[in-house]
Amino acid sequence: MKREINSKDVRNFLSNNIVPIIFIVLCAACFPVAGYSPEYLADQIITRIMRNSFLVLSLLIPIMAGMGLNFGMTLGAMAGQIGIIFITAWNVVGIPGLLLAAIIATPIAVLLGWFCGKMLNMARGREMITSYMISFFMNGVYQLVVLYGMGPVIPIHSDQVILPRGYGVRNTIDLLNVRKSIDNFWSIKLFADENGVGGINIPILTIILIALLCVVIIWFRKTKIGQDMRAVGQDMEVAREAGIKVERTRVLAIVISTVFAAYGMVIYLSNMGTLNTYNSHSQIGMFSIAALLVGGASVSKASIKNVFLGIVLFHLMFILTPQAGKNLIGQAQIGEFFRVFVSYGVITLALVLYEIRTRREKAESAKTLALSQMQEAQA
Amino acid sequence: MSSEMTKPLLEMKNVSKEYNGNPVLKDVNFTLGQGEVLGLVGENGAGKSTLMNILFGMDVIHQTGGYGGKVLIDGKEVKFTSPLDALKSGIGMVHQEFSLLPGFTAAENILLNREPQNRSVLSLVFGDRANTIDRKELQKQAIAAITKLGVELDPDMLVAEMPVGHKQFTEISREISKSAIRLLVLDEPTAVLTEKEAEMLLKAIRNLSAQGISVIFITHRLQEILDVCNKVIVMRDGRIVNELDAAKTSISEMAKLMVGREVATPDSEKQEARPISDKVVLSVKNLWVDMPGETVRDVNLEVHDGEILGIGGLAGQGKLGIPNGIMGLFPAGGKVVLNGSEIPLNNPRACLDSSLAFVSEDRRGVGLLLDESLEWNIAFPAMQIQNKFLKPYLGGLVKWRDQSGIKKVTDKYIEQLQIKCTSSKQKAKELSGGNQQKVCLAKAFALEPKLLFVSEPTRGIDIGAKALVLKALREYNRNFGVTIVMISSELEELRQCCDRIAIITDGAVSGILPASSPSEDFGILMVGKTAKEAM
Amino acid sequence: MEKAVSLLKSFGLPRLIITGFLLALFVIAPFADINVGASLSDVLGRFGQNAIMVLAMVPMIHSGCGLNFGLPLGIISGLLGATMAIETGIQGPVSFLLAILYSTPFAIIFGWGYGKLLNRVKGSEMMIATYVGFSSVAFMSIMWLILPYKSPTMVWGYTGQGLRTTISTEGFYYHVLRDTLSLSIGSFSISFGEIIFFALFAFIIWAFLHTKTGTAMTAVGSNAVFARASGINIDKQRTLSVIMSTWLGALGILCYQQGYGFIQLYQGPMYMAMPAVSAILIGGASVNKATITNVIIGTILYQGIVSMTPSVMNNLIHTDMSEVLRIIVSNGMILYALTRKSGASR
Amino acid sequence: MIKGKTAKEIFDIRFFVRLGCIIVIIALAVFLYFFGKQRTLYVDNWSTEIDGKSYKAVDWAMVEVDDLGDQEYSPRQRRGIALRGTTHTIYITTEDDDFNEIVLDPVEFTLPADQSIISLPALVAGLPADKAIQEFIPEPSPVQASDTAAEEPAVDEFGDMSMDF
Repeated sequence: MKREINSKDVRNFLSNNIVPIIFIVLCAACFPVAGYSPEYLADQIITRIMRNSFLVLSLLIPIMAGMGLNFGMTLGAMAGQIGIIFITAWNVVGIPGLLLAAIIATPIAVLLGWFCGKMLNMARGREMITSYMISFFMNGVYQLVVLYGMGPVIPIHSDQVILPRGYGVRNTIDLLNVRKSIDNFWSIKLFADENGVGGINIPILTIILIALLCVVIIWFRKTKIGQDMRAVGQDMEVAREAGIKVERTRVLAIVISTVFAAYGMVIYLSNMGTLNTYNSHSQIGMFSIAALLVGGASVSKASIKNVFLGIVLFHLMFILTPQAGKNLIGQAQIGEFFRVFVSYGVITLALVLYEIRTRREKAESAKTLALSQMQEAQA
Repeated sequence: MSSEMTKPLLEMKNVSKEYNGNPVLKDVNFTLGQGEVLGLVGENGAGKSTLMNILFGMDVIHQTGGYGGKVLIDGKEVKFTSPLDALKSGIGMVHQEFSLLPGFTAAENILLNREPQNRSVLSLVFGDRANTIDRKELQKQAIAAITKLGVELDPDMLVAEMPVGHKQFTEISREISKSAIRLLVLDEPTAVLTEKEAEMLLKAIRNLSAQGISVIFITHRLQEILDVCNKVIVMRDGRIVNELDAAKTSISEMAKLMVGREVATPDSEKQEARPISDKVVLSVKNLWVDMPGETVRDVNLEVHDGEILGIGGLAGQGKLGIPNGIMGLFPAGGKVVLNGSEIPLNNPRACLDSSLAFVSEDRRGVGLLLDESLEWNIAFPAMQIQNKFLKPYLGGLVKWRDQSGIKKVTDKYIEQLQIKCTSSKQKAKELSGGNQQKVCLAKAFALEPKLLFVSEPTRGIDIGAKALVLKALREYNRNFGVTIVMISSELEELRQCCDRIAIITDGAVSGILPASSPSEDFGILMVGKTAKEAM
Repeated sequence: MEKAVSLLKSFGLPRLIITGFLLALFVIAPFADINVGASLSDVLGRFGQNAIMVLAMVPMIHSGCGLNFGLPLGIISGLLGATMAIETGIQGPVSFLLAILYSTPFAIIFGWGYGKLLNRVKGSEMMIATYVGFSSVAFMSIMWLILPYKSPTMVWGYTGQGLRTTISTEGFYYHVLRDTLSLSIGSFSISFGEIIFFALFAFIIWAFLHTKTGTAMTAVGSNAVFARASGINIDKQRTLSVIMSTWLGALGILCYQQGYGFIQLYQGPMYMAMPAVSAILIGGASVNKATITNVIIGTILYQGIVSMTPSVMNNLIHTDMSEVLRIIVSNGMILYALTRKSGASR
Repeated sequence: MIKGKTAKEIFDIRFFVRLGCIIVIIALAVFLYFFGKQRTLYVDNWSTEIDGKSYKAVDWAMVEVDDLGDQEYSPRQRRGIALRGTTHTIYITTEDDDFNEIVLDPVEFTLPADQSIISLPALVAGLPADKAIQEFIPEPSPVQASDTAAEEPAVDEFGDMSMDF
């Protein structure tokens, strides 16, 4: 009897954590093939945690409000990019530059998030596909603004930013002036040799920032609005009956997420050092969501733990697979395709598992009824 | 209890209400003193919920032209415009359906959207919702409410993990925790509870009453009324038929008052007792159905050839679950035998293949293709099940819909059932409720079934259409010898139409009587086992 | 008059705007030194190339599976058929038939699996379909690299392994349909081959929807509970519709390749569902209702805008904003359909 | 007025706090703009003519702007220095004809434009900073046609699959 329960527990644990488990196995298999040193990997992973965790954290709040994975975080990324474009054009550098970029991005992100939230309220029950389409639609608007509006309509005249033809932003912008300015502001090097080569860089300020956001999210869960969001996420009708303003709460969840995503994008870009004006944002949503899901989150439940576990696992895969592919088959491209496949596959798997699980829970009540009848028959 | 000379807490004077000219409440008068427990009994549609809607100032009432008469609280007339208004005067209600969040604890649910907050500086910028929730205070207030109710309830338990009874207690505690609650309306709070839980609840009601909180207790379990109430109001057809002292009445008296009406049915419509064949067409054994809100637990039933069998009972007791379960629309188990051969459950196709048909109570959800034409609606099942209305082309290689055949049959039923429509091409969603119901019937008739389930055929349609629908059913039964099982909440309707009537209580058959039996007998069956004991 | 108003209403404001815009483009075109005849033939050519992929939306919409964002799966079946046909080395129009033949079993198998999956996730088909499409494209990207193709027309020259990103259909089935029964008057030319090919399949779908099974499929999409209560096996109908959509997707891409002249592998099919989805929506379909007329009108309007705006804009203001406008219009259209209240809960 | 609200309800303490916050943030943004803005100062040691008076290039000079490190200048040398903020100090050490080192008084100056040029000879000659410093207008370099074509961004609807993250 006892063993039975145990095996059931194990099965439950496996089926609830199938995605992270697959990833751990995958990374463990790729690690020896890729042949990277643990030190190199650790350094890379830390860099990437610093780069991405803000973005991934921004996804938590809409999940809390029951709106699923916010594919519309791309909108926040766009806002962040616009902020970065401005400060590069004005040549405002370093941490003040990034701060200014964040300040510029905020109202844009609020506006975009508000639009997205309103739209999602009109498409209840299919928020995810709608937020996904919003990100495509807004991508068009973003390109219109950046490619044709910047220069003649929005006064930006920096040669560094604007194309030689006089309007439109360049394809890639070098962010030398703000590159790693947060990371390098205060960082510690571990395990480096005497010459300061190799080793692991620990950027203290970035860590503080990310820790701060985690604290904000934890605090947020404890506020009235956080409680309202959890309520709305569970049952909109009950929440409405209790007098919670459901629509407003949902819009707020998206706005907050979009604003955080904008800040996340500013941090991400400063870490990357280059801005791909027309590409950087478009895949950010997909990768962030994949990373979160890899960490064991689902459409309706996600925690800070999932974020960090997810980033670590996802990026291990990201770094390892091209090299493993190269060493194994002689083509790095296979590894690259593989990681694209895995990113998409993970989202598909997580979505399907979530749907099936919800369905199974619904079917449970019939089972209990049949059971009670059987017991009655026996009695 | 409240023999002081103070003004009664609640008084209703000549309250009346009409919906589109149909009176649903007539001249209702009663008073309720502080700390009194008032039992409110009556069949479905007797006007109980309308009365409560008026008390709470629900939107339905305002939107349909308000009400007549006066509602007085502490002797002063009030007109609430919303339940929030009522709440301010200390009146709260616990509804039959739980309004709880499964992922929250009891405490969180009790104080939902009224959580005590720690003021934070940030609220100056981000508004009040940036205040953090004071968990300790929340816990304290929740426990206070639970203690006031006098039940055992763990404030930290998640609602999802609670037994039903605790959910009910959580609901009630929520109402109590609202400040200055003086009158609590409980709508069938014990319907979903086990006996033990129900006892606890009754104890809690006495507790509240002792603390000076008045309670209006709506229930179908009459024994509970005797146990806990000071007085009882019996409603029927929108009137208070009698106000009884709970100490001096009995279950059978209440049951009689509830259903016993002198309806002057025209002779032509009256069902004369006719001989019914002994041949059993359909037998149902140990049927259970998982239909939310209409759970069937253990039904055993035999339907005789050529009869109209009525299935009645109060809402939520499971009568609707029976046809839905047999026809495979909800998960079901048990044994169903039609003409000697067993019908597999959970398989709508098999039922239809063996010449069963079903007119669902959920016209818009199950009964109709709202976006399609009447032709489609009427011909569709017959086409799919019996390959009717198909025309072979290319030497039988492909079979297309036979548009002219479909039109012919649709027109036939439009005429026969007097369906009001512009043409057979009109979309089903554009018809009125009564005509939609006729389309549903036509759909079933087109299948030419041997046995027809009709669920709530007259729900939500006007009187004229009602009579027509019932007449059509009766004629169908007489002229084609089709056995009909008719499920309805309206006992009178069943008595007009049926040969025998089965009453469902608590997911099981509590008795089957000939339609000519006096209505009190049905009333007693409806209120369940406790009634049987009382007899 | 009233009828006209209701007709206009049913046509819908966005469609009206798009039609008006397209008409305006054609009116302006002569003033911008654009040959209207050539533009028209361009639009018709694109119509012939793309219409079947738009048609592939119809069965799934009818059975209530929503918009087929998983079209890439069908396209992949088509690509497998195409590459296998070229691998045989048989040239000329026969290769087109071969490609159709080879892709059919793949389409049926993929469609069947895809349908089974969608049956388990009722209610969020569209999101999952999107990602099924993406994952399958990414998976096939790996496969294109390692599948043992040999034909020198397709394999990378220098490594001798892995398929090229684009493969020319020249010599195989390039313009097999385009050049049959084509008619040209001055600068205007029209290919009846493509149009007849599309008409054939449109007719088959139309005819299918008139059969018993087709009727059942429509009923499933219109009200699944009703269909179930009428004894229809919903899952079976849905799976069938998904297989049909997938197969039409395969046909659609083959038809596209014969006109376009290239087979695009790897990430090529990734986003091919979007234009098809927005085309049928522009044509007046909703998330759960679509007709052949929607397909025809939608494809003409969508392709008209795609081909006309760049030339007109370039000639008029010397700025090519057309691609950006296309993105906004086509995705905006999908967004509009998703946020409409009437569009059921799928 | 917003309906149902009196002026008192609208202009409560929260309103002012919010207004204050917005003002502070805008002020911060403005401050950051000026504080963080990077401008280029070209320190120029060419012979030049200012206000009709000509100055000859200095033979040797050691120049430090703020605390960015010493730089040595020979005649006809020009170096760009990236500076943050607007007010800066320049320290110049030079030598006279007899190779005696002369340490000039630190000169404080404000940058007039994003790109400015300061003339070393003029400063050494004692001209006040605001005269010695001018906006720098670079000669427009001809745009190469091939360059433009390469820079033309291709609109990509969905982004690059294989980008890093």
